[in-house]
Amino acid sequence: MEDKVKEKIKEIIINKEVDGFLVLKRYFNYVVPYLFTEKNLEDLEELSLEEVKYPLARIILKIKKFYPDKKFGILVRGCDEKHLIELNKYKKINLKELYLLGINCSKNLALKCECPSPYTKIANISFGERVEGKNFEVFHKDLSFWLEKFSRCIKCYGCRSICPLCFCNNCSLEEELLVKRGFLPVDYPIFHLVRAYHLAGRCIECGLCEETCPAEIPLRKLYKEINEKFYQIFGYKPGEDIEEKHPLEFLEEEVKEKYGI
Amino acid sequence: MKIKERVGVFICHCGTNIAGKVDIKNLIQKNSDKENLFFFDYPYFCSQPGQALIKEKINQLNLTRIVVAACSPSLHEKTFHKVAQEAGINPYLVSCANIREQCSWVTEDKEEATEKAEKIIFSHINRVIYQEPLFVKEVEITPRVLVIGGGISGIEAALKIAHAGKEVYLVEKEPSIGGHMAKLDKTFPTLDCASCILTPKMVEVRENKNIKLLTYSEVEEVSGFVGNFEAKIRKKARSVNLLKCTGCGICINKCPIKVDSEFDMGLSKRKAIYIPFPQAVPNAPVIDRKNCLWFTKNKCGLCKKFCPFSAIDYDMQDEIIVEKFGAIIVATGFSLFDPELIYQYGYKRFPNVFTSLEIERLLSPTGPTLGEIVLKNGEIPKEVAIIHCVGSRDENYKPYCSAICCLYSLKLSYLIKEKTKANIYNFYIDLRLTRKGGEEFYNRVLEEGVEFIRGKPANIKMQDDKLVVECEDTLLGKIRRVKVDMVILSPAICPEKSTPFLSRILGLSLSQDGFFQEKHPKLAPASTMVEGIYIAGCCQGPKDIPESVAQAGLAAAEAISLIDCKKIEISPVVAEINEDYCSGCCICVNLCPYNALEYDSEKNKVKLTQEKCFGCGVCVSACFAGALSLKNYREQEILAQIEGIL
Amino acid sequence: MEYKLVPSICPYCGCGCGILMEVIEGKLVGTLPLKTHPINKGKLCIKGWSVHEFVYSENRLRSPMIKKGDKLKEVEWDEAISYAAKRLLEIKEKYGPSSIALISSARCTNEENFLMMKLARYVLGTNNIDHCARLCHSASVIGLIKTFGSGAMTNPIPHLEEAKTILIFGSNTTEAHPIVATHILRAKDKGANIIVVDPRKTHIARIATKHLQIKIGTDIVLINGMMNEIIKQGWEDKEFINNLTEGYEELKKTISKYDLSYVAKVTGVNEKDIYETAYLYTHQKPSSIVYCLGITEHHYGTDNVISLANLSMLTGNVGKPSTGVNPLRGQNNVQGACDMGCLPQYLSGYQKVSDDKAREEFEKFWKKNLPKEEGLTVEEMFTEALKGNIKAMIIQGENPLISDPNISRVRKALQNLEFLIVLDIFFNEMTEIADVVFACSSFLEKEGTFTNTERRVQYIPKVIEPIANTKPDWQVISLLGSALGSKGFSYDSPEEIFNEISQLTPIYRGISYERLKRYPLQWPCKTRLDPGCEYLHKDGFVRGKGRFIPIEEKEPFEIPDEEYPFILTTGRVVFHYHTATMTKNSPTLNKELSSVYIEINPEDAQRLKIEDGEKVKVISRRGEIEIKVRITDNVSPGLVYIPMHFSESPVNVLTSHEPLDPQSKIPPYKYSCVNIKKID
Amino acid sequence: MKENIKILGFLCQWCAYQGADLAGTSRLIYPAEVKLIKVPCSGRVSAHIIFKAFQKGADGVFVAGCHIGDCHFKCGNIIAEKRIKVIKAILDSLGIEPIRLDFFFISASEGLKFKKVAEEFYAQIKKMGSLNLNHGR
Repeated sequence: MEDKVKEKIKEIIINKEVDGFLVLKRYFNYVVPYLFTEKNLEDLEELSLEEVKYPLARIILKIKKFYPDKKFGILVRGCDEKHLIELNKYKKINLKELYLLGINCSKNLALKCECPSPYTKIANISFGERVEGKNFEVFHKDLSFWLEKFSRCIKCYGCRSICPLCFCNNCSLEEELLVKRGFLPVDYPIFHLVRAYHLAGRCIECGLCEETCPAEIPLRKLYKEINEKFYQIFGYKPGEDIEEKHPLEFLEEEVKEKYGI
Repeated sequence: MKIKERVGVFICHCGTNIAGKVDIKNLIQKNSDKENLFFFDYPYFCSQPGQALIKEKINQLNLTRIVVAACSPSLHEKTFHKVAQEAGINPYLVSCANIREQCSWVTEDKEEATEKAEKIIFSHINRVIYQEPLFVKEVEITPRVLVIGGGISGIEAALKIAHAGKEVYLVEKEPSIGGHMAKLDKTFPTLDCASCILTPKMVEVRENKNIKLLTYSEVEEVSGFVGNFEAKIRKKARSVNLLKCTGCGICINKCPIKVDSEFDMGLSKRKAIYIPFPQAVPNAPVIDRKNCLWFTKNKCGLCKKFCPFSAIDYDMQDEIIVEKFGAIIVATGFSLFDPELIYQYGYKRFPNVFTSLEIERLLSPTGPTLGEIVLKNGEIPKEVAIIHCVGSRDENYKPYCSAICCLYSLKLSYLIKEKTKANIYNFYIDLRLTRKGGEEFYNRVLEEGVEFIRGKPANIKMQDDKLVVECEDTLLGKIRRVKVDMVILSPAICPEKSTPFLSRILGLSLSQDGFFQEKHPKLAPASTMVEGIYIAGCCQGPKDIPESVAQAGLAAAEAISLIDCKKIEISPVVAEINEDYCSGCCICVNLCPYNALEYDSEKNKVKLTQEKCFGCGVCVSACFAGALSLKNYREQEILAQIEGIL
Repeated sequence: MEYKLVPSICPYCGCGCGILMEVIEGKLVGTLPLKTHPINKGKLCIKGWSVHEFVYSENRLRSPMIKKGDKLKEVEWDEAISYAAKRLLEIKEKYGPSSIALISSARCTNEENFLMMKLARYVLGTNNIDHCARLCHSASVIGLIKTFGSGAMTNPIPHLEEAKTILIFGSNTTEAHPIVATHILRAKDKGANIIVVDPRKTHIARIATKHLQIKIGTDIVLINGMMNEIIKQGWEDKEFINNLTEGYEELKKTISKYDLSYVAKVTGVNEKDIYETAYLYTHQKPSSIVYCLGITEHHYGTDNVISLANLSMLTGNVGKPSTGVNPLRGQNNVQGACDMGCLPQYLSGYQKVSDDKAREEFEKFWKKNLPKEEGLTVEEMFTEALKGNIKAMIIQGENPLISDPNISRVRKALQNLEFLIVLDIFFNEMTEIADVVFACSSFLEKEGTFTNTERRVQYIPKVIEPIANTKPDWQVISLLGSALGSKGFSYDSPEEIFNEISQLTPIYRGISYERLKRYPLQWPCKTRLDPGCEYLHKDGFVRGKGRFIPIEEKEPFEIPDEEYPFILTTGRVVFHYHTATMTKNSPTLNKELSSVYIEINPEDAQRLKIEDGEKVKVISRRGEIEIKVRITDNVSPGLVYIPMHFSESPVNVLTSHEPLDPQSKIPPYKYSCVNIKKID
Repeated sequence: MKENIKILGFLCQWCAYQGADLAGTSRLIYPAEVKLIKVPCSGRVSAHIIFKAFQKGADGVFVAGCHIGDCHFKCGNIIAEKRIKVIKAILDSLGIEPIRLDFFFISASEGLKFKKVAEEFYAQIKKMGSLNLNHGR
């Protein structure tokens, strides 16, 4: 499959469909995200589809900021695509200007990530056969479990720094009266409650935050449970469809009608 | 906690209302050692000496923040703001702690009340430290009023404003002003002729130089805020030059096309070029471009050929007028409920089922039958049934009572009885004759022999070309079938078709039944939630002509008083945006009920028009990045208040 | 258009986490964790996430400078180098080689530390070279060499996950070594017992399963008490003791008098907890000991370390997976600096200077005789400088005016020098008083290797070009070496230096760039095929038999009295790193915590009528500072704590430089008596 | 106070706050543990504010706004009610009883209803006992 992907990317770059392609590349013993352009096409040999998770949506956002008028392609798995769909809703990125090269995840990656949909839906092209994801049942824990976990937080802001959906220019977690600064343990559970609220109905459960948390707090499981409840209340799932809007971010038509908005 | 500001805390005894339960002396003594915190108490701080004491302490100890612990802020917040201002402190550096209605009056135990009062006071001390000085902003007011709708309400309002010497734009969708009242024959209960009392006012509108009359025109867009509205008005092409036309009517009778006349409710015909009704103001024809041969098939052109004053101009285009206004009065009237929706009543199925407005046209001397009440086949009816509450007080259609049908049904009964001597049966649920002189009119009609049957007709059938009205007479307790020649339906008064569109462009909210929502049903019936926009007439709800005129007068008064104060103070408690924090995600834009936020695509930021903001704070609590904050209710102020109170 | 992510190693603490530097058009724009690195597996602390922030700070040194009059003037490289060489040669002629002292930087690469050692011994002919390990884990190096034969961390960090019991002595792990704490927390999630012995209720103490809030400085009594209890209960690993250790009998005799009630009285820890800890340590195996400066920074630091070694040998908890005695080294390359021989008594690879056979190897290779007698340690350098015996110093990437005890003494010593060369990347207190300042490039602007706390040698690539007119340290030292007339400094890449290191250092012999680029290696790694050594003392101790050294309880050098009633201890905070030269210039970190504070117990604060956030005066026999108060129950009554990072009120004005630990010459940072006064 | 349960209420200044004042003028007693904070509209109460209340020791928090349809700012209460639902879902996921947070519609004329709401809410929370989120911190 890797060769087919290499061919495709080379072809797209050569006939100038995109100026740069963000994929994973081997760097000695590690696999890291890398931007292929026509200048470094020879590195394509080092392209790798190893199943390591990096916040590709966040990286493409940063690249776009430096090269606003350039067109880019990006390797997406199910979760990256969902990130981009959400980011499109907030005008952070325009999916039409992005070439999505989909890679469907393998069975064991799907199981490792407990992913319900380990495949891409709206990618321009996708490789690898689709594996049916499993909907893992939500694990509910009581308050003392969570307080013990939150008490370990060393305030590294990693959960915020790695999440592609955390795009604010100023973070309310740094508001002194909300979360005291310069203290360990962090004011809990307010630090984690605030972030849980920001992600309610937005988090696509990719698990990047859980993997980067030095205190081993099972954040993804918490956000999954919240999303589950969110779906029961509003019947809305994030990362599914560009047109759908988050229930807390608009007024229903009949409300607008009634109040002349 | 180290406090940098010098905070003065003034605890009011309020006689025994507070001091009775809250041990103020011990509370002050307990906190006397705190740095930069000065406690004072007095029996009545709202009194003159009380206020003087505050001012004196402010100057003496050069305090920078004030907390007044007394009654509810809704009573004396303004008073204490004024006190601070006079003592040289920005009024918004004062915080009122409610330790009466929400503490001493609602707590039994003294000790609990004191402890609760202390917590409330300290929560306000925390809050006041974070409060920032705010300054009232003043906005110039454009001395011009826009009146939408040229019915009796619109006319009345426009005249009152014009007499006060202010410039008025009166915009009417139809070719002539006059509205529904122009269609009526007589008005109850005095039976004086509608056009006799309306036409002089219409002429006055045309003559008054302060009124700019825009007929056959519609308002398309309104932006801006109180005192500074900007309206875009589309003046549809009349194809007749008003200055040249003398109203001689040659073009009308030359025109070969005949179509149903809307003014006569389709009961008569009118030409493609027509004057809606004789007393129309402006008294000039208009070309109905949908039916005129020149515009549909590029043929004919007779009217232009025969017009002695060459007033016809086919290539006249719609004209867009953009103008600034200080206030807007909406007087768009109402629309009648379509009885066809109630299948059983057979409107349009049976020939001789009329609506009351159609009968008004029949009664009118300028109407299709020049005042004669005749059936469709020309005969004079002998038996006439008038059915009240068609669509009104009916949860399938309109739950509310349309207020005027009972009285005008009596009027119709009287007039028809007088003209045709027919037997008149009124089918009613309750007779609501609340208007002045209503009861006497009812007795007069009874004397005339009009019969009143208490029961809502179930349905109307056709039996050998007679109409049979079936209903259960609730007084006699049995089903009655009354054979009549003619049935008159009194349809419900419904919101005008353009109401939803206007509410959208003006930002007005609608009440449950679809009419414009007044600011307060009793105290501000002509104002709306939007500053500077007023409503009059049936667009606010069913009412008769005297009520509409009264409301129009009130709306005019409001508009005049708004314009007369030249400048208006904008409340400083509005949102503000921090450009660097905003990342352009637009969560706030779709939540603002006043469209005060828009997305600016080049800067990828959100732009806030502070004048449109009412300070509800919905956007502030939706913004994760803290880019939006609401003055006087900033996140830090509330968070600090929570810290103090728990 | 160019965007790349270059793997590197975090320059801050000793965990040696893998990071990815985001580079757009040759300019650093961000930092991401390296998901597949063996130690941090995609996790980073707040400092790790903001590594890119200090690089372009405007306080960076941009070009070499020479002090003219009392102002530093920017000059070209060759002028600065030749001036420095001329002055050094003059001083060497006039006062002899032993009048010059060098302090290398534990934050620079192995290659640069090796060159500093070579400059001292091969060019200047002096053994006066030391570095900041002296102030943190020199006690561990000496203590563990005496007992085990090797002074480094015995087991790797990932082993902590499988341990059933972890004793944490004097380590604020979640703040000083956050990613080590991650592995400890993983062990806790698997049901391990985490027992923290610390006078302060640190963050790790709050989330551990048990916290022994011991009176400060009484660790030896506690450990002897535990050992005595273990022997009494017969829980000791007899078979391990007989086969692999010596000196057990004297130990048994010495500790016999430490019965539980006595130990409880001295340490303030109740008997049940001591018994339980001893029980868990011996029964819930494998058990591991993790410790940090709370053990070493006392004037009997080495004895503390030896007691820990005794405890581990007594119970056979060493030389096996997930066991051992694990000092958490502070700096990213302090282990490497020690390995490279920047110690007065050791050549590289812990070969003693006085051991002729080892020294001849170096002399044969360098074709020059090297000085035999041991050189001066950091504290001795300042004492000698005060006396006028040390005339010139070369200080690389170190800020003694913040990090060394009794700062006023250090300032006088440095001013007493005739000539001071400072190599650094930032303007700080040292560059103000230096005669020659060499502007060096940061770790992202040069290639090299770091060795983290668990002996793992890791390669770092050159991510961006040196900023402005800076040069990598190894080029600066090479230029200086050549300017001083030596021919042994013509390297044109760090790899060449590393090859020389591996030839001269037996424990690095098998390591090369080519291998390191593929994966990190843990020394000792004797040959090209040697996969490196995951944990030490697998089959027997390095010195042959593990040696029990009985340790008696020690007295503090000053007792709290009316004049100085409080005991002050110092330590780290997660948001800043050491003298905060880099972290103060990183906006995210500085925003989190920008000013220093003193932690006072609520009862003490009430007694002294001090409010939270108020400024107070703190006085010790060495000096006084003004500092903001933070009232917290982290400290017990009578104990106060000030973090070390802040220059506006440096805690080390208060700490004492003497008495030094006789064996490792480490100053007693963790203990000094102070008084606190309100400012009216 | 007794086993001091702490309740914090956020009242919209146009309806609920006036209702509370009316309860005051009609001397309707309710537990002193119920403390109130004025906000311009129930829509101004952000999740941060509610979490801060819980963090600072509130055992029960309620937000009171105008009835649907007569919100002074048109639809502030509609948005507020949706937010409260989301916050309750989050509290529930953390094992905090969601009924510790509630939303009430109280108009300016419903003084008696305010007293009942305050009493019943207090009783309900008292039955559950205090939350002590930051035990000893």
